[in-house]
Amino acid sequence: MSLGTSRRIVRLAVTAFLFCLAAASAFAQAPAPPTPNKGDVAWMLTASVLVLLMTVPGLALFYGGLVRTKNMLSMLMQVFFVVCLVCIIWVLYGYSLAFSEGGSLNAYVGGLSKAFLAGVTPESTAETFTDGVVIPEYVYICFQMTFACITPALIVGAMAERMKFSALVLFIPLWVTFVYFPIAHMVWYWAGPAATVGAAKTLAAATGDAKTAAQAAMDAVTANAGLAFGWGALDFAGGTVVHINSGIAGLMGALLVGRRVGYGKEAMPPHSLTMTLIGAALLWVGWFGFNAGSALEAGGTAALAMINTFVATAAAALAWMCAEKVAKGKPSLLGGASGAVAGLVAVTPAAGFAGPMGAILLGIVAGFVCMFFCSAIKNMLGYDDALDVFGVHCIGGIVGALGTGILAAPILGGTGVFDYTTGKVGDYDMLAQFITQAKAVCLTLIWSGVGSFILFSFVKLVVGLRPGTDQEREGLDLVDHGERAYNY
Amino acid sequence: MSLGTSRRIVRLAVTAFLFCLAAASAFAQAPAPPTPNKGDVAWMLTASVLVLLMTVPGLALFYGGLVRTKNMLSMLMQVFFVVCLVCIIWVLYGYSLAFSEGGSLNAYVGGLSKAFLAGVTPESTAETFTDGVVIPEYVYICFQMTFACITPALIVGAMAERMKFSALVLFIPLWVTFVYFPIAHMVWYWAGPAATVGAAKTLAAATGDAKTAAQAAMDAVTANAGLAFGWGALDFAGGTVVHINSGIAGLMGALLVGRRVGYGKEAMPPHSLTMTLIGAALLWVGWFGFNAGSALEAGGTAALAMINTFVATAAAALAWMCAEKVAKGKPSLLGGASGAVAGLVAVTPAAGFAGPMGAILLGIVAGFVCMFFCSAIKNMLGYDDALDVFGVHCIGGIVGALGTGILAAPILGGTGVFDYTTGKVGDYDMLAQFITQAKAVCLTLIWSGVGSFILFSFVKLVVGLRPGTDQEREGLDLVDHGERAYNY
Amino acid sequence: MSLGTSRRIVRLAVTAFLFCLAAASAFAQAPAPPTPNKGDVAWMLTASVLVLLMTVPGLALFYGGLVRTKNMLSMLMQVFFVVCLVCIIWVLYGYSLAFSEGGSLNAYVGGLSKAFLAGVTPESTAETFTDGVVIPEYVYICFQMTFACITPALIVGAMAERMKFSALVLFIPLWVTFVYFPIAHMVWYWAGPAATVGAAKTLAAATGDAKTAAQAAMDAVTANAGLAFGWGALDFAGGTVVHINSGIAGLMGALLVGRRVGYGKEAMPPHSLTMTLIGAALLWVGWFGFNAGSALEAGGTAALAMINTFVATAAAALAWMCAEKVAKGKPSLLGGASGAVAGLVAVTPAAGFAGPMGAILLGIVAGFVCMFFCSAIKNMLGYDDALDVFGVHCIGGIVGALGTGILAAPILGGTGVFDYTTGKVGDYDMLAQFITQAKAVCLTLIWSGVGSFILFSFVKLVVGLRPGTDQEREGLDLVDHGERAYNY
Amino acid sequence: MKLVTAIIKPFKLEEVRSALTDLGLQGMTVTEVKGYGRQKGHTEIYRGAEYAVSFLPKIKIEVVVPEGTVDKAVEAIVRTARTGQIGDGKIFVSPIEHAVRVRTGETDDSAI
Amino acid sequence: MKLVTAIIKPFKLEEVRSALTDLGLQGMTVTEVKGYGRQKGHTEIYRGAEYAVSFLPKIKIEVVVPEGTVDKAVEAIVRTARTGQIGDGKIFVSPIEHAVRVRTGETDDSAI
Amino acid sequence: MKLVTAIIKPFKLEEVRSALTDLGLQGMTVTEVKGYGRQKGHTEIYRGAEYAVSFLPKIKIEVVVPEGTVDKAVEAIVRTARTGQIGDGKIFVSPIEHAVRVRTGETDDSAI
Ligand SMILES: Nc1ncnc2c1ncn2[C@@H]1O[C@H](COP(=O)(O)OP(=O)(O)O)[C@@H](O)[C@H]1O
Ligand SMILES: Nc1ncnc2c1ncn2[C@@H]1O[C@H](COP(=O)(O)OP(=O)(O)O)[C@@H](O)[C@H]1O
Ligand SMILES: Nc1ncnc2c1ncn2[C@@H]1O[C@H](COP(=O)(O)OP(=O)(O)O)[C@@H](O)[C@H]1O
Repeated sequence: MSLGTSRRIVRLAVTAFLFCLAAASAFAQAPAPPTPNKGDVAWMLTASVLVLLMTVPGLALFYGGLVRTKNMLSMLMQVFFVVCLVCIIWVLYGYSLAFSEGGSLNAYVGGLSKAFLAGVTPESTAETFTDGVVIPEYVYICFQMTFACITPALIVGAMAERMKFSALVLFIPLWVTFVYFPIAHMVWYWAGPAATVGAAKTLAAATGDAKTAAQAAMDAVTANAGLAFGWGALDFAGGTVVHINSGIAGLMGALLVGRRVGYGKEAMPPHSLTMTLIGAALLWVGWFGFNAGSALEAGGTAALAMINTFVATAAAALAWMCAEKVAKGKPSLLGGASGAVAGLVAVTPAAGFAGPMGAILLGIVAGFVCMFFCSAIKNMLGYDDALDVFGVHCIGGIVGALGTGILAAPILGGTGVFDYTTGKVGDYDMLAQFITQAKAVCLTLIWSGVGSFILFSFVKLVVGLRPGTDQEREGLDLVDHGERAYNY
Repeated sequence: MSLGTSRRIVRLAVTAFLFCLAAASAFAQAPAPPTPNKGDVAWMLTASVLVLLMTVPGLALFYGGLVRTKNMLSMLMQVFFVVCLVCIIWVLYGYSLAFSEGGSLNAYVGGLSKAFLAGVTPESTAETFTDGVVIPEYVYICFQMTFACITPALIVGAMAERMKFSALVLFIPLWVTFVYFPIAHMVWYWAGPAATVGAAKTLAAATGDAKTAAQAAMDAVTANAGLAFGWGALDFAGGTVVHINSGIAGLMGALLVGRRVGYGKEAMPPHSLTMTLIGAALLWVGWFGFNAGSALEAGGTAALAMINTFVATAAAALAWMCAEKVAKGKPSLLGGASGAVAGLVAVTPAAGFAGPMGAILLGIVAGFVCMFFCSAIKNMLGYDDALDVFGVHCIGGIVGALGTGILAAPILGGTGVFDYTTGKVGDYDMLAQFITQAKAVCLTLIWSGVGSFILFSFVKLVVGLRPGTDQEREGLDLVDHGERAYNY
Repeated sequence: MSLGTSRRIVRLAVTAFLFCLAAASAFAQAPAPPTPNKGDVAWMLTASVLVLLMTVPGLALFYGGLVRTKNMLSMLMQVFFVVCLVCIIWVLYGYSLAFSEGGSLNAYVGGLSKAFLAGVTPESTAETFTDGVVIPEYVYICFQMTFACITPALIVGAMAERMKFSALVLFIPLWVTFVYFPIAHMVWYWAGPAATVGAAKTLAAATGDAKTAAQAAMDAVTANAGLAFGWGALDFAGGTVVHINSGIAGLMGALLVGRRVGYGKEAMPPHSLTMTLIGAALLWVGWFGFNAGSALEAGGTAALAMINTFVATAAAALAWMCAEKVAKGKPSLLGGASGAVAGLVAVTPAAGFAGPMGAILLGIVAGFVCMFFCSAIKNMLGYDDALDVFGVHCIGGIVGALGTGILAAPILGGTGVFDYTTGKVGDYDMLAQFITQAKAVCLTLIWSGVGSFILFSFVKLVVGLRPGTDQEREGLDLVDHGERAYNY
Repeated sequence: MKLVTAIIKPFKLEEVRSALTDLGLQGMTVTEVKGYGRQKGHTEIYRGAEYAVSFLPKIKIEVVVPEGTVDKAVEAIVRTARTGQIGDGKIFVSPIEHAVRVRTGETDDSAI
Repeated sequence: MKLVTAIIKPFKLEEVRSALTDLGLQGMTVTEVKGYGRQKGHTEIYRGAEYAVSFLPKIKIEVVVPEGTVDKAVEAIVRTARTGQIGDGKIFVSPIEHAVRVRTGETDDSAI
Repeated sequence: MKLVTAIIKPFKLEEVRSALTDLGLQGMTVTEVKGYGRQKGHTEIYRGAEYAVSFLPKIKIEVVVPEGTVDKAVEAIVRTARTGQIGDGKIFVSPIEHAVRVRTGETDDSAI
């Protein structure tokens, strides 16, 4: 029983005593600041660890298994390096840019008030989505850090087997600074439940002139949010911020770096589907931290997010396998794994909003669409998105973002949207929500697409994007890192 | 501090006030429905994730490493596919068949009242084993889902390297429907603590005619349970439901599909004991979710289950290695890993009942028995249970189930059995319990053995169980999935 | 809400009632013994699992990937075997020797009062670092067990590829008994918060003659601690106990077993850096259980330990890569992974004391120092510490232990040291603390260095340390275990 | 002496080996190779990419035998390696002018 | 018959193979080998240890051809395998006295 | 020209290679092979299954040398590859009729 709780109980007992002497509500008196519930802390600590697991080794292996032996280490290295680098950038200024009040630029990006985690102590807390429920701010920072780490790591798959390490070293800091942090701020930053509820209460209570003042306060609170959040876009765990964002950036990278030497002529089979399966499985496992952790509490919503993350993934994997069976005669493990990832991507924004049956539907659609995109359409367009970052993460992310607008509807078993001003789930306007979702998708596609294009071009100019043909043939492991992955 | 808790405290304060005016017990008044403790939620979310980790990649790698390279993917694929398929079946009707009231068939299987998770919301809760303690139903569904996924996945190891994928696709849905769900219901379904305790209280309080009515009510509650549960069989985390069940099914499969081409003539060494070790380790890691999670609460019983899962596993691994050292001159890694799994299997039903010293003993016995069975006896009988699913899971499960009857005895450091009607641990009759355990074992062996035999035969008739000899020689990876695991 | 909690509330309500009749403080009355908060239990269960994950498969793969194919299994086997063996020893007498009162030897080692976990039940609790906060003792035993398992497992890397399995079988039990358990006791054993706070309170309240008695009691409590703990040495999660300890032991082993055949002449490249990366990543993932779990609670301190474990690791990995880039022209994956481990080692003692910025600094220093040591100095000295156990764990551990003395300073963003007698963080004397840290380091170096040297020499005498040259050439997998890791 | 080189199906190795040892041939060297020939390969599909694989795993056995034993050896291999299906493989015989046993320095027939 | 042995750069295999099949050669055997020669290798560094690796991955193609086809085969390989840079490889021609097709027992030219 | 084929113990490769380069031989091709011979193998046990493994890992070195260098090459290999224990391996010499350097088209002695 946490100290906080016991303190409350003491206070309460005395209170009860006062009751009897003068029956005055002790609870009208200013309440102590909320303290974290250790159950929430336990879950969020675990969730943060799971998201790291999902990136290294998860994503690293999923990608690594898909490249040729000679580029295995470069793949592992790129993912691992991105994670390390972004961890540091995050605590230096990333967290602040994403999650602090941004003054005049607040609609687009945060400020530097929390740079170097200024003012954060083991006692400081961050609000969850429930008024009065908080978690230690350090936990919140860790959890969000893992998101900032995996997003750029997803990009590298698109330029796999042919992008110089030095180019990556230059690109990543630029990209997170100008693309990721702003988008995270635009989609996720808001004033928080306490302020919202408080302002709403005051407004409700206010009368006469006070009303206008209260209304102004209310508007100020509502205005204190990122652009997309302000629109009311729903993104439970990062469909836009993480997947559409990295997917479109990957496409830009693939186009600017160009095709691999021998692409289309030489066979480039995955060097180890075993590693890819391990990676896919760890992605699934870790994704529960990603999705269920995004509830920020250990409660019913986390549970909903978890079951959705189970069934949507399973459904998408089965869908992809079926599609393969029909289209190519045989269901493949790579197909199953790809489908699972597509399902995970699609359910990400919907995890806490859709019902299980809705999630299954979403998974099936994502499985089919991505499978079709990665085989038919991609070959048609002929660009070399080596590991289908665009086809799975961007396309799957779009399916998920739009699908969320539909499946969040209570009539479809969704949760609807909680209205903090009224304190209950509001009426659900599917069309309006769908349009809002579409707007958020476009915002992300444009900001990240244009931003990434500019940054890749800049890097190409400064250090160049790819090695010489002979070096590329020799493999990035030896050329960039002077090692070989296997010496059997 | 969860909202639920604060609500309680408010209620309490008011209560205390009423006390003073009219000293009547506020607690006699209908209490609010129990709300989950976030600590329990946090642990059960984690436990569910751990059981998935134990299946994919855990089990997939443990099995995959043991087959030849040409069948690696088929092994991974079969486990992965089973997990995905059963996830979906579980939410469609599996959960309902296993854990809802089954009307006239209630002793054997549940009903369809919860098909499609009808009526389940993020707010709905499921009871734990403690009166008044609940967890979100979605968490309970997820946790039990992972059990339903791993059990059929265990079976595939017996027919490894020679069973057609199409046969599996047909077999799995049938098997979970007619074998797993019923057995889970028979062993685990009951009315729950609240009803039991409530009925017991009323009975105790009742006088005169009321007594007979109360007695009837009590009997009704006790009767509302699966067959084996009604007998009083102890199975903490699924020794019968999961391991004996899959083990005997595997044997039937191995017999009906027949031996691998070249079995006994050609060498069939494991293609990667590294993968097998990774798998075994992840099985151990994930099994803590499986066993300690089966306490459904984050408390002392979970802790007991955890330490037992540590020591029984370690003891069994050491026992197997010693046996090898003596019998074959060298302790092997595969022996150690196999021993660990045998220990995990054996401790599964005993985890929350035996004491640590008892668990060590159980592990040692399981290690020796399974080692002896997998080398001596199996070779004697000459059937081709490719990955020793029967020898480890069924034999180990039986050792565990019977051992539980002995080691649960308080005199042997066990916890004894909690009697909800009296509210305390009852006297322990070892012989009676041992017999009950034996009955449960037989029930499982017969139901699953016969059922699996029928289903495999049916599948053999409809699509056939195995590919042609040449195809089998070429390997299932290419034949069934058109891929190769490695392209070094 | 735990039963404990509800019980409290009932008691409280009644109390409140009594209040009204006779306003006497119910809280002056003896409080019930504290019961665990389920949030803490949930986190500590998870943390224990994470530390196992970090050892098997984590450490096993990190080490295994670095050896040649022919010794892969022996590496995996040695780590796995050590874990199993120590699990058993721990519950038999290890826990007791490390964490029970040791009578006259109490400064150096515990007693046997808890051998066979005598008296431990699912209800027994162990204190955390907060007065009145407890966790189930079984959880505490499991958590500490995982530490006892990984420490000797770390040693085997130093003698990799050339130490007989039989030698290890003899060495490990001796080493944990005479080196690990005593050092754990010396560094971590103390009377606990309750006793300390209690004694302090009494002392404060006492007057006249009572004062002397109270003072005596206070002194007794303070005296009831391990040697290094008594000095006031800070070691949050085991920098001295685990890393310096195993590192110096590894060096002794490497010296006594001698160099590998062909060392310096034949190429001995890692057989699979892929496995090494998986291992390193799982070490990182599991280390959060190791460090954040060492807070023993799910709260702000655990959160601090977590973020420090993120950034110090990332910083050290980047530092090592940079150093390589400068010194050898190319940053390597092995360098990054080695750096990450060095950072994890260094932050271990500091995790709960330093601030994030301090942790970054610590990581950078550890990365550079260890990189320099493992390449330049080691080659200079010419001993064959096969997997750099000394260079990374001992050197990194020393950097961390000393660094903790500096970075714990509040002026450097550290937490300072909590003074239980005054109930708040005391003034921080950096120099004094630094010296204390240095003393603890020396104590560990000497005790473990001398002890390990003696034990290795003894084993060499009794069974010999290494196989014949031909056997070593054939590889330990076949010679010791009769298996091969891969049969592609 | 002659070098008899046989390319066979992998799972036939054990049979062929014992047949050769039965002829009193005490040594041979084996290599994993990939073979291209009449035997058709297979197609592999990885997401969007399809590859026609025409090289199949084969085993190459090289055994140096005294003049006299060549025919017996060839016959033994043909007998044991044959399945009657396309892809059974080939046997090639080529001249060896000189042989040395490293350990002893013995040469020619006494070296093999 | 002659055995034409070509050591080439791995990524050239496909081109060479089709060139040979265009000549009507219906079979060949391929082996992954490591080559040492004028082409310089590379250095690998693992923590403190540095290794100079002088052996490079190459592909060895062995094709047995009728006398008449030798020159055409050699010419085809040279044409397709050449990149003009050090390490392109070598071609060796050696005699084959006898050939057998395991499946049918056919011998010599009709066996290949 | 002659093809000198040596089958040796893997860990001897480096020594043999440098001995050959010391003779001015600028190239060679190496293959990982499995050898069967007098040298006894080992037994592997996997749970219930025991396998006697009679093939041991060996290295095959192929070097084409001008007539004149054959004996020196053979002598150098024998000297460096010998450990005096069973399994040291064999050396075989066979004729090469023609050689071509792919890069330049140079032929015969000037090609190697
Ligand atoms: N001309 C050749 N030179 C070298 N190896 C050959 C030649 N022809 C066939 N082979 C080898 O023999 C194997 C079997 O030949 P293939 O034509 O497939 O079947 P079959 O031997 O029954 O005619 C091929 O995979 C290849 O390794
Ligand atoms: N004397 C030789 N005997 C056998 N193989 C050789 C010989 N010389 C070269 N090779 C093979 O040919 C390959 C290419 O030779 P190298 O000297 O590197 O380039 P180039 O062929 O352009 O002169 C080498 O890697 C080796 O495998
Ligand atoms: N007749 C042979 N033809 C081809 N290779 C052979 C022959 N005899 C032996 N070898 C090769 O030489 C290696 C060593 O031969 P072995 O009889 O084991 O020892 P030793 O060479 O000392 O007599 C074998 O492993 C095999 O690879």
